[in-house]
Amino acid sequence: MAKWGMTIDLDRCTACQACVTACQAENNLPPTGADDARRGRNYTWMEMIPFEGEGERPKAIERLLPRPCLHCDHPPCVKVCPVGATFRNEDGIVGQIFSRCIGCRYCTTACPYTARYFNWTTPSWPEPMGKHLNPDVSVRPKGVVEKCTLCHHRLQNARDHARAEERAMRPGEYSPACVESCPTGAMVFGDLSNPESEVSKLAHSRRAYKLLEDLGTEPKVIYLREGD
Amino acid sequence: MSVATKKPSPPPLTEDAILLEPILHTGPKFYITVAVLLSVIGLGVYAYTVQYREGLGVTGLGRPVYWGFYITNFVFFIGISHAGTLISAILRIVGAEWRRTITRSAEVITVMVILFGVGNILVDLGRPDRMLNVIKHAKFGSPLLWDVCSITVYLTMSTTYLYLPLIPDIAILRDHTNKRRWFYRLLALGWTGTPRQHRILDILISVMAIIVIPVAVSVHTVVSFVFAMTIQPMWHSAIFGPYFVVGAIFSGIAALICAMALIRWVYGLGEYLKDIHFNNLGLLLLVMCFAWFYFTASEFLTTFYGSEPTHMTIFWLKFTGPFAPHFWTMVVTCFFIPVTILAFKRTRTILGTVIASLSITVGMYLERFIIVVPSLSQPRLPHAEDIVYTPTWVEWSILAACFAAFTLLYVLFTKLFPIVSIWEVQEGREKSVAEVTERLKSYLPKSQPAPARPEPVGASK
Amino acid sequence: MKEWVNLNRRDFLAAFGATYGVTACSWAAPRSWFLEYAGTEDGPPREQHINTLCSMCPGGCGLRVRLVHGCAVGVRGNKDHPINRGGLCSRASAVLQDVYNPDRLRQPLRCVGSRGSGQWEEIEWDAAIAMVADKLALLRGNGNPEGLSVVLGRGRGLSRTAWRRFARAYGTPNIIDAHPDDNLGVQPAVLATQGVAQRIGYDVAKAGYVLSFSSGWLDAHWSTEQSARVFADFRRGRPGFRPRWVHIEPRHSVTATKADEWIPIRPGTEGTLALGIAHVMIREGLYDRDFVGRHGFGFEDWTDRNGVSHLGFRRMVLQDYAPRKVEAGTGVVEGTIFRLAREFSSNGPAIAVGYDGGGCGAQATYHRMAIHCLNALAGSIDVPGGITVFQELTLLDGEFDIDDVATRGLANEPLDGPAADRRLGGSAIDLLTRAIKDRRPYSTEALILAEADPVFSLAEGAAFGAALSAVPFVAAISGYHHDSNRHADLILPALHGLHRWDFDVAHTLKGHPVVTVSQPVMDPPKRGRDAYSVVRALANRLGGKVGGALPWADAESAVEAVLRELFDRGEGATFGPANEESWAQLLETRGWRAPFSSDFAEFKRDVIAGGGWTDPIYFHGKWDRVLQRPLRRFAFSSAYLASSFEAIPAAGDPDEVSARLLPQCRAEPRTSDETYPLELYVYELPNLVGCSSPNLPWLNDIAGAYMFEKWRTWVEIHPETAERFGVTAHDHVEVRTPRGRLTLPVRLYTGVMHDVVAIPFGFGRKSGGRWCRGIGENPADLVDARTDPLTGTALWTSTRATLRKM
Amino acid sequence: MRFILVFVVGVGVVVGGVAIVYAIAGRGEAADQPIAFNHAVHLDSAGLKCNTCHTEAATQTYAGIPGKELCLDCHDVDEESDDAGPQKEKLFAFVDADGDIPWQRVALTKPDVYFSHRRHVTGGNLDCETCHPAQATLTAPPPRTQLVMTMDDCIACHEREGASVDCLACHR
Repeated sequence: MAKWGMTIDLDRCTACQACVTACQAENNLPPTGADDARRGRNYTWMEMIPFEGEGERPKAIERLLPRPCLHCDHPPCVKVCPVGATFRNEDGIVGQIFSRCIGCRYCTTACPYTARYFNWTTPSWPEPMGKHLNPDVSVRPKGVVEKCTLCHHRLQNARDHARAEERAMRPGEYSPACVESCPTGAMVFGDLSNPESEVSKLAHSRRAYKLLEDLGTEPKVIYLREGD
Repeated sequence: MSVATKKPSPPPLTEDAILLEPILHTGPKFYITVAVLLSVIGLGVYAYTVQYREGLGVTGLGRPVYWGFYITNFVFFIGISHAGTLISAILRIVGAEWRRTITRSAEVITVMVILFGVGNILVDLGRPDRMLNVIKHAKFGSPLLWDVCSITVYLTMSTTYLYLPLIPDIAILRDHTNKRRWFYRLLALGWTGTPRQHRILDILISVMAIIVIPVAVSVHTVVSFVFAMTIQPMWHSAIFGPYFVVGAIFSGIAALICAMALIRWVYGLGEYLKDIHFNNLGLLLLVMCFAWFYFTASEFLTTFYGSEPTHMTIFWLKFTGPFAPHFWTMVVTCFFIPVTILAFKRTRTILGTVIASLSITVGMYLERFIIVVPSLSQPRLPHAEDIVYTPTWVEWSILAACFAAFTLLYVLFTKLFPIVSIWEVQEGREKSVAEVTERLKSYLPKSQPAPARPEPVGASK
Repeated sequence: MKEWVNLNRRDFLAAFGATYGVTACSWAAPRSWFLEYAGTEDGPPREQHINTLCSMCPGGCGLRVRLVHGCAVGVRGNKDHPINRGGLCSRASAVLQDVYNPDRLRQPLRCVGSRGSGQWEEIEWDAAIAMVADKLALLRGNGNPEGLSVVLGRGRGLSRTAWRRFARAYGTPNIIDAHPDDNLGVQPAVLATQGVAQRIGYDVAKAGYVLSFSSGWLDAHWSTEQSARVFADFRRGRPGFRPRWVHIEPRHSVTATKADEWIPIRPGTEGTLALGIAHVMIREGLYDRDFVGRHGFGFEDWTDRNGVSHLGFRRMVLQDYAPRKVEAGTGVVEGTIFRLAREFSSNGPAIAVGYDGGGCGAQATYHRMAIHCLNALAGSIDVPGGITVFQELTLLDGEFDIDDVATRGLANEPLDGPAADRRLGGSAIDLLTRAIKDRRPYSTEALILAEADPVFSLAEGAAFGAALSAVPFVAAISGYHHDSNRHADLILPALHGLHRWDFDVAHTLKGHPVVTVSQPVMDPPKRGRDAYSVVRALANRLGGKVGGALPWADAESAVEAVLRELFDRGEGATFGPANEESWAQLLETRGWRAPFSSDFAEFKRDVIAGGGWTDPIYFHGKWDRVLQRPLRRFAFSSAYLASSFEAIPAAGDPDEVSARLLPQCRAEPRTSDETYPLELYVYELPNLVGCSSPNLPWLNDIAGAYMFEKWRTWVEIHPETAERFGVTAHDHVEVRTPRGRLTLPVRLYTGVMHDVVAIPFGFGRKSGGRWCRGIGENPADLVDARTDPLTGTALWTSTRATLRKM
Repeated sequence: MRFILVFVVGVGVVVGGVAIVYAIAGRGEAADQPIAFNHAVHLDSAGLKCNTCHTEAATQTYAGIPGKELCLDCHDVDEESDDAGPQKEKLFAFVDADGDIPWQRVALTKPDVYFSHRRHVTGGNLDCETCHPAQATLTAPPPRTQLVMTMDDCIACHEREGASVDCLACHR
């Protein structure tokens, strides 16, 4: 089975946040306003996180880090779900079944990356904004936890195409919206289990590091630090 | 009720009649109390309907503070619930005779308060309509499911444990009062007080008392696991289990003292709930006070000494940051105030213990709060600082309603059943004095006539 | 169960063409819970992908819109588009929020009650156009066509062309750009030095060293998408080689974060530093003698036709810009200046990027010239990895007859200043304010705001608003309510880019022209009209020769005319995959042309289907094109300015006179001003820069993410400066300048210079849609703008300020 | 004894109540079809195939509900109007009227399930009967909407056929 993952090259990334809105558009994330944002109720499955560097500026190294769900191989969120609404599937994608979730928010508190989101209210799109909703992706009802699915629907579409043409899936045929929109090519997506793939070469390069690696969550989103 | 009047009037209870007073007579004060409590509950119910309709957006929760008042309530109430069963079981097992008048009021707290503990979890769910998924799709790897199991067992056991010693008293009610006879007859299970029945009851109570202790300990341990099993800073701690249990017993005793004082005052039971009870419980509280402080201190010292950055962030949030007021209030109300009061015999009066207990109740609520919220408010990845959790009116109303509903259920219980165990008091009077004398004697070296002094052998020589 | 049924949800689903019936469900759940899903009756139906133009900013990217059931439900980048190569920026993804925005205007609105009251009444299009046309006909009838001013805003391609042609036929010289800096950037400096009216590009991807002077390369570039992509190529495009980027700005911006080094500098003194660097380069002989010798002018002292000797660049720089002096003015230490100069000259190709960002970086043209001179000193003009000059491409620019009224009208000098004098091209909307207010040289009787919101975006927006209220008739074309059209008599709703035919000319940073075709991917709203049809309807109503200005029946035919012009050029190609670099070079040397369609129908079909047309060849070393009038040399001492100042006065100190032709960037040492001890630095928020719509929740939500800020305007203060004022985190302060005061929340930020307060520009609209009205404050209210003498535009970076804790 | 009796009755009432609620909630919505279409007649007597009318099953996520033009491919208004039964009359009425026949969808999946006909028909090579076993024998439309399959049915088949049982395959 493929093990989908991505690398994010911080040397290429310019923190333009294109991935953030691309994700929002692809995955039907509802618009939020000033009040929602101040209460921590905006939805950004892909989020740009500024890390303040150590030491004094101008010497301090600062990082602007795009953070999707990291799809850990040992996901702390999956362990704690009491109903199995979140799970790690055979492709290594950490999925969320919105129709089973009871909204206890245990996974949200267990995730060390704060990469999970809760629908505090019924998401709404003032008329006619709802027209842009992507029919491949459900709109999550209120009261459930939602998260990045690595655009799993795109994986399925790619598989369908491959099957229809009776061939194997080609590299690059499936990539999430964030990766596809990235202007700089900072994000490389692919099969980490295939040593020949670009992503797995990058993931094993000298610059590769994992976010909060010491927690042992084994994320499949791997960052490449700046510099040589 | 007209049917009941035709029946021959039962013989009034001569001794301990005051214990049946609340059941037999209801004054306007009762109705006023109930009305007040009901209106508070009504507010809470309304708040919940709003939340149910609109979603949890009506609370002050947000990302990253996903848990707030409701989870705090849950931990707090489950903690309080240790008042009853655990204390009463321990006292029973060690045969503390002074327990006889207080066990009932303690056990009632347990049963009533667990309901609110569980209830708060349900209130906290985003999708209460799917709560049965916990059974349908149970994943036993989740500490929350451990909670579900242990709390269910605990609730069942404590209810049984409350009910068993209640049976003889129900029989007394059935025999000596006119009210709701069908009800008491049903619940008395044909108790007539034969020696065989007494023997069976004694065995059952003893067995339950023994079983309920590990269950109670497990419950709060498991509650702590909900936090400790995650890798979040200042949650992921091995002493959380015992720490929570100690805190639970601590707050439980405090709640018990408050309840007892209230009953004593409202129903004039000064003869039954005496200074000595408060004094003894006060001492127990004092011990728990130190135990709690010990755990708190070791928890924070370990964190501080290890000074892992992520943990220290939370540490400073509590010590000097936005949660400092909560933290220091907690330290004062949970330790300094009660110790000052309870350490001295002169202040360990009824009033003194009640003040100490109220202070502890507040302090322990804060303790639960600063366990739950600060760890969430500064997650490992940097986060906007200005997202502060402030509970909304919905959460406050539901909290108030929980307290009100608890009080109401407690009051209603006292209106249906004697809050002081009549038969145990009677039994104490009839048998225990002799028994205790006997038992006491068994502890002590036998008083024998002084052996004849041996002749100083050498003297003759 | 009625109360469980969420009516809004139902409406939404109906709009989506969906009703999932209630299903037999294992849980006894109310059906509305299931209706919350965005399922459709038929499941995901047939889909199409259509290439078109992104209208969200002036970048000119190609979109590939995904349509399902005729509704745009997703956008991707056009992979073959030379500008974005499949990438998208945050604004492009938010285009769906723009096209389906609930606050979009859909019907012409007439102001009822007094102007500015904000009370509107819907009217029909014909009535609305008649209203404007009658007003304009009257004006023209009186022989005062110059009484009309048209302010152009975010509209691109066709609407811009239409207005220009209309204005010419109507007879007004007053067609004024509301965002000159969006589109000019560094251009006035290029005009002054290279004599080129085209914009320039920076071939950053191949550069070895970049010095960016408050340029906002990654914060506020005119094409976020391209600037990001070439930055990534610059960084990692050449394995084994790590180039260096040094960013100089008063504030630690995103560009600073991504740069190798950040050097804080006093606001408004960047040119001084550039000349300091030039000083070291010249003194140490580190400059490109070959380029300067062969193509430079005015480097050494020179003698004019009259035999008067003039001050040269070299002497001026050596005299006045010793690093020690520069340190006093800029706050950049002497040693750093030496180091920068040596690094810059020894790591070629090196580029000095100045002011190609957004409006708030707008700087005195002399400073821009100073920075651009560094490029000449490094010999980076028109070399790979250096400066490119965009290849000119004018479309729909054909001549047409105008009548006498128009000829007379056009003879008037424009309200934003005489065209020949003191301006280095473009328009200067800041000067329009005073002209309207003073009614000098003539009064403005009617004004049209074509998708422009100067009241919000100008440094002196409030004054412009006041001037607007003095104009007897104001009409606005606008997608939303905004601060400027509050002063209008009439608002005509603008049609969204995804609903209309349009085209756009943009350039890659390597200088290739790119024409992107915009086509209606969806049926336009019932009552929607595109800008071209509106202008044409106006022209036709006015009749006569004005009606002939726009000969194409509708926008589609106008686009066809564009394609015809492109076809007739016989050059370039439709979009295709990116060429291999070496292949492209081969094409350039051999002069080979990309495959070209044989007949127009095929060409048209290919261009529309593929998204557009481009000419992928750029020839370096065509000095005729790169260095133009009047000397065909790189003018360190601007001969262009000399001709523009008409004649250099013979009298006076010749050095002082000729110094006006040289970049003068003398920065006064920081003075201690008791009343206003601080300097104000206004910067643009990435993601909001140049965006055609302010009412997009996704963008407003992420605009402040770099500072963990949300939906408000804040003020950044260095912690030590804050301490002096007794200000701590989470306080609110009143920022006061000679122009105004604002109360703002404080962000302590070590990434801003001492004694500088930085305020982001982007929020603070007083009217508009639900996601922008009343959000934050507009720092323009604080700006005490000076005017750049060479361009007439307002300078944002000259304001002194003070703080008071609230 | 009485206690037990009361207990049993109480439990009975609760269980019964829940069962009734479930039954009501789970029975589907009334589906009043505009024409009482007879599947059996069309398939058996007329010899049509499912995909004669449900044309999109092989290529789209949905099977497609036929419009009136498709009916008119076989039915001739002029020829048949003399001996038209009540259902045919309804059809002809629709033919004359504006708009299409407002067929109601009766075979449903749960709305949180993403089901693709193409994926099953083309990709999985399944016959229509696999999931709609009784459809061909229906002489009148079902009066209520039906849940065609439960998750257990789907999973059973997926396991049997070696298809993905990843939750994300159907739920999203």
